[in-house]
Amino acid sequence: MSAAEAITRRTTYRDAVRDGLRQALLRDPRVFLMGEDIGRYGGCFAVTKGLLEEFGEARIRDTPLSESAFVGAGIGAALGGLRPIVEIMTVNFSLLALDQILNTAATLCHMSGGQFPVPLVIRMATGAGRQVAAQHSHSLEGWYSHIPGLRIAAPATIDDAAGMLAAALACRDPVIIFEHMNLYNSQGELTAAAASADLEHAAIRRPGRDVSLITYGASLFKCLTAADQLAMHGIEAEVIDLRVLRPLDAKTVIESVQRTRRAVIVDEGWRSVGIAAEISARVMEQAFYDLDAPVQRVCSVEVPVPYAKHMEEAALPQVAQIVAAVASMFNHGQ
Amino acid sequence: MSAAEAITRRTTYRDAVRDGLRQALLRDPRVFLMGEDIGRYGGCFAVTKGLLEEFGEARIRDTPLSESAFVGAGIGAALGGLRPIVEIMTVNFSLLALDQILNTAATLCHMSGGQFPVPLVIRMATGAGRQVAAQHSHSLEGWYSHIPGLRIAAPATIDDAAGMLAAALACRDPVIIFEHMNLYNSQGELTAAAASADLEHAAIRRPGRDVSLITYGASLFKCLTAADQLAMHGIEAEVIDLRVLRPLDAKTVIESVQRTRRAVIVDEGWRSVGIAAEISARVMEQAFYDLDAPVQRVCSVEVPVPYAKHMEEAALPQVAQIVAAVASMFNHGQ
Amino acid sequence: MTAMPPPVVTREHGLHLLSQMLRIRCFEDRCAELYSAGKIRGFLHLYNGEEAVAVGVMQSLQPVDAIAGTYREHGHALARGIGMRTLMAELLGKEAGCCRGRGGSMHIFDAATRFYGGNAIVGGSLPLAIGLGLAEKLHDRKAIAVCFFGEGAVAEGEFHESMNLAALWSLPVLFVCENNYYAMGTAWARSEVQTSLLAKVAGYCMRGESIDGMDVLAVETVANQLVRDVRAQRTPAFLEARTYRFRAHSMYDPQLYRSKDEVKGWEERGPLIRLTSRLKEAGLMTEDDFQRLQSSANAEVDDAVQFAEQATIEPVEELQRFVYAEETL
Amino acid sequence: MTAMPPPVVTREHGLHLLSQMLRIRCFEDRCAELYSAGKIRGFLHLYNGEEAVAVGVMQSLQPVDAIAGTYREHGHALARGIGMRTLMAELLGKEAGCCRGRGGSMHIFDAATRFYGGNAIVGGSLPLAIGLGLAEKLHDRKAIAVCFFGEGAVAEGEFHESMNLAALWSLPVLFVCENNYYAMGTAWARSEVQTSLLAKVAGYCMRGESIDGMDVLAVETVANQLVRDVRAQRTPAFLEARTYRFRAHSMYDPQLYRSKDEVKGWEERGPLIRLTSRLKEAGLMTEDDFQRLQSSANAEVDDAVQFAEQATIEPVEELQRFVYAEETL
Ligand SMILES: Cc1ncc(C[n+]2csc(CCOP(=O)(O)OP(=O)(O)O)c2C)c(N)n1
Ligand SMILES: Cc1ncc(C[n+]2csc(CCOP(=O)(O)OP(=O)(O)O)c2C)c(N)n1
Ligand SMILES: [Mg+2]
Ligand SMILES: [Mg+2]
Repeated sequence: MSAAEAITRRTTYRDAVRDGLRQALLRDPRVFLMGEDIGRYGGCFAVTKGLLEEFGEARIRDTPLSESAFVGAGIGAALGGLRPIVEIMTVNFSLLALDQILNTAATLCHMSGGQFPVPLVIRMATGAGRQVAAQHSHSLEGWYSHIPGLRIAAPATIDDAAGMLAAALACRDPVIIFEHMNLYNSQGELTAAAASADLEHAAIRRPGRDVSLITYGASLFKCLTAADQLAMHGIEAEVIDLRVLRPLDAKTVIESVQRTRRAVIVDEGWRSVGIAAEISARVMEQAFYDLDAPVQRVCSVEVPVPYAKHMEEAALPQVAQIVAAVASMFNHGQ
Repeated sequence: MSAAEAITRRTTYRDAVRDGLRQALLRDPRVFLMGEDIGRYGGCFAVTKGLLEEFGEARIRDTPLSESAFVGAGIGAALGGLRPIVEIMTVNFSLLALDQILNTAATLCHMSGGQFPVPLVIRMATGAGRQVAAQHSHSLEGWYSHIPGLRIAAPATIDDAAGMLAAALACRDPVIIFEHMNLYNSQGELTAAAASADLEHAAIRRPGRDVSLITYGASLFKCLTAADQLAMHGIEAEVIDLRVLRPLDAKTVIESVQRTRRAVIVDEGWRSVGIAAEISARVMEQAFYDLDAPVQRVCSVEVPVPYAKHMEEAALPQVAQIVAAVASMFNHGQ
Repeated sequence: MTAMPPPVVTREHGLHLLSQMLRIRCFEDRCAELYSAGKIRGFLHLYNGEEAVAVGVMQSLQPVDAIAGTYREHGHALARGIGMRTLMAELLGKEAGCCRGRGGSMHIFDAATRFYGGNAIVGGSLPLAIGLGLAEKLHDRKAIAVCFFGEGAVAEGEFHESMNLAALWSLPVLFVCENNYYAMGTAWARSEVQTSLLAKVAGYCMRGESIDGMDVLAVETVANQLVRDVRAQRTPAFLEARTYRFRAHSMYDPQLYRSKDEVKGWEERGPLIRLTSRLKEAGLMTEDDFQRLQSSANAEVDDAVQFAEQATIEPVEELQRFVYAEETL
Repeated sequence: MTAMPPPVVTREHGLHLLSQMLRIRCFEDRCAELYSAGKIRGFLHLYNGEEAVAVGVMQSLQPVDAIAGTYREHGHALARGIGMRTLMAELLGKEAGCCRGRGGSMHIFDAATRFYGGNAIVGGSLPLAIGLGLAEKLHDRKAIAVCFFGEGAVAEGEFHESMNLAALWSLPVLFVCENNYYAMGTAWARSEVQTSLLAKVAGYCMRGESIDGMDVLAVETVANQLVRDVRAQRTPAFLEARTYRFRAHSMYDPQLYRSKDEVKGWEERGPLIRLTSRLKEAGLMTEDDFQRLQSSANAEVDDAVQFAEQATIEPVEELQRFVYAEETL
């Protein structure tokens, strides 16, 4: 069933992503998948399970452990007229391919004077929270969004999980889609809206008048929970899902902050020099005179994420901290 | 002549860096240098010229083009009790070694529970302005400063060029020293202060009461020029040289902004999700109520840096923009 | 696999090797249980089936030697002499763990035994080993560095760069490739066109040997020669140990990529069965001996689990300790 | 170097090859002058001495084939048929340049001739060529991808990963290693322990040939066979061309790492001298012919310089164009 025809139905984020991939493969013969263990193994997170059987080895390509080469090969294949969807198993391994991503994929269109756009989609799992420790818990999507020439998407909802891929394939730029590991099992409704998922706009997931909670990815659900708790105290939080970290939809953010006059940014990435800093700076520049209180950030503590459960929890942003940050603004503001 | 004994003398940034390296090699037999073309060739920027002759092949080690392996070898050598100074020719090639830097060097001490600090120094040339185009003009030092566990230094002055290395070697953490390519030929006084260069503090390079210009590296000199021009219009700018981008000396920055009530951050890095955003966010959090105007950023335009001279100039922050940004604050504030 | 005359082994040494392998097997099986019980979390990669490699190689190493490995390193840690209690405490995320519970299964580190991990990036520890070897060389010490890695790492650029550096600079590094024929679900022949590792090694002019990694005596013998040469001649060497992992890649793996028969075939040639029957056939060990070793391994694991369960967790206030080193040099 | 009987060449084709090499030589020499005059800026890497490689290999390629190269790519661009005017305009940073003046010397790109650069990261274009080959394979087209790179790239991990992928997936890619024996100041033997490239290539089960890269006829002959096979059999191949750069690495290089005598020795065996005397000795070319080619090359360069000097620069308002592609798919 294509996203376009979808009648609302309950599904998981994992299946929604798979559905998006299937549709893309069915729709366009130039689309193929490439990555480690996406075929025989069925995908490290079982996202690509069954695709090898359906589409065959030519289009579902298991790669050796050679991140730099197969990401670079994705760039070349895109230049050669294909529409590669490259999976880097997790963001933690993407550093090995960063030269290809930054120095080639992001740069080629501009430096060739527009001759060579790179219509490449890269998917990676991201995030912490599964006790997989320092080298397997990175949240670098905000960091990646420093790089001009890339588009950075972070689907949080089922509709976006299913629909953003089509938007990524519809543009000719390198798009990186970050899927938070903890979302794969999440359930929700897949609706017709998936078909119109774009790579342009942030979404207001919960309207509110008192404070803007600005976030993306798995942290969206922490913010929604925090908003519920705040509502019990009479504070109505507006929750904004950025959806796309580059280019940033500053308009939606700024308009929200202008209405609510307060903002807290919630990001699982490390605090310093992250996307939360960027949003704070944008609000500074574009809505300073509208603010009733300084913008705050609730981010990961700046440590390599530890294994032990209590330590990992302490390292990551939690609902209680979001609530506390908001509460402190009202205390201060009054 | 060691930095400690130095009588003030005129020298170049290049010679100051070399002097720092020589002193380190003379002082500590565990120190050695490793990198591409640092020996026979004399260093891509002639920084290491003569060191091979003086210290021999064992300690001045030319490497093959294998950035990941020789940076990783630096980590291993540090663990094995040596004090490696690894040169990555320019930051543009460092992406190839980023996995080793982020996943190992920055992480090891914490994830081993303090057992394995990594006393490694990495030097790289950085920056644009020489018409070397998109792949050779990165300014990623602000971006690197996202990573916990690293110390990021950006010497702008002759004293820091000579002295920061000793501070880097005196700590047991991985330190990356970014040397702006355009500074190597710059001339200035090497003074006794070089011996007390630390990795802790920002420096006020020009005091002023009206606005804080916050910067580092080669942009320092643009800010000083801008400050001179502003002074002619009666605006006294305080110029802060961050010196160290991680950990950030927020105290010096915040205190300055509290005095001047206005701030402009000048950074040759791309604007979004850069160090300028971080400083703006810190000011937001810690000095919001002291501000007379929103903090502004003067950064590189978010494009791969083009080759043509006029286009390159347009991509990089220039003195006129700094002056204009400051001027606009006074217009608005009045 | 390769037919070689059974190396001479004394009863004492034979029992020692067997007990080392049994300890590992027993430890790993218990880990699997603790994982099902939710006491061990995160990723867990077990070493069942590959015990002969770590145990065989470690026999020739000295305390001064440095070791680097992968996320599948419990066996190496135990064979190296890291205490089972501190290891189990680490897996349970306790402060008494070798890394204070911060590393978990994939990040075992121990300064006392020069055990440098524990690396969850495939290929990531190879450059590290180069540097450890370089330190020995520049210090003019007699130690060597040993690096264990899976055959999956061979496709990574870091393998290539590290092999060249080690050979070019004549570093005392022993590369031990644990070829268990799969990298997650990717069979060796589906990841490399040249499946002879020794042919690859020739591209770096490095001495290499390939052995039956299910035969601990063979591993020990060949590793011993290589270690001796690396130590004496200060040049690197390469050892391929052909082996097999009996369990899933990690605890999440449905193993769609290999048949039960294939696994069974390897199990029948497993390192424990092999050594046990060899020692028995040679009259060096009785069934009683075997049972004694088995129970002693069990008891050690019991004790380690008990210790780990009772141990306390690191205070959360310490979260930011050790991001930077505490003393300066 | 290798002694092979002079391949048969017609007067017409011989003069064609010589004129192509002369155009490149003449272009490069003029670039050096323009650099001294401050008209070309940034990094400039000249191809003097290596002309036979690009010219020899390009003879067998078809317009549908895809090419990737390095920062030392003027020669390849010219031999591929990119107009000298647009090339020179690029070096002068003009909008009429093939990349609107944005790329400069290290980043020549041309969609019309499938010339994919122009890459300033050593080894960076190898994975790109793999992908270009993969596209031909999956599209089931008959084109091939050709990747030129210096021997310095061989130490990079990307070389290793790309060679394996090409062989494993049977991709129609020709790897052309321009072994000019130096990577900046690092001599080949000081960067690799295995200095036989063909021995390395064996590690990937790939067909390889090594030729005298100063002999354009030899390059052409061998490249022709390899290109034919890559095209027909859809498998990769490797060509080492032993050559030498006559000039500095880039314009900043004092060349402390090699002797004047060494340079002189290679110059005497240079590709232009070699082909010139061969054609003359075979009675296929007169001194007049040579002079005519020479002046025609000069005239073409004069014209290109004049064109470039008069060309306009891209309006600065366009700075942010093409960060993202202008149309969607
Ligand atoms: C650079 C990198 N890419 C991918 C992964 C995910 N991954 C973890 S283990 C593994 C397979 C490694 O196989 P091998 O090296 O043969 O070791 P084995 O697990 O068989 O011991 C993969 C792909 C990783 N950890 N690091
Ligand atoms: C990854 C990377 N590291 C370092 C450099 C700096 N660098 C530019 S050219 C060069 C030498 C390359 O030599 P080779 O590949 O033999 O090509 P040649 O210049 O001889 O044609 C180096 C080290 C670079 N451009 N990219
Ligand atoms: Mg394996
Ligand atoms: Mg070369």
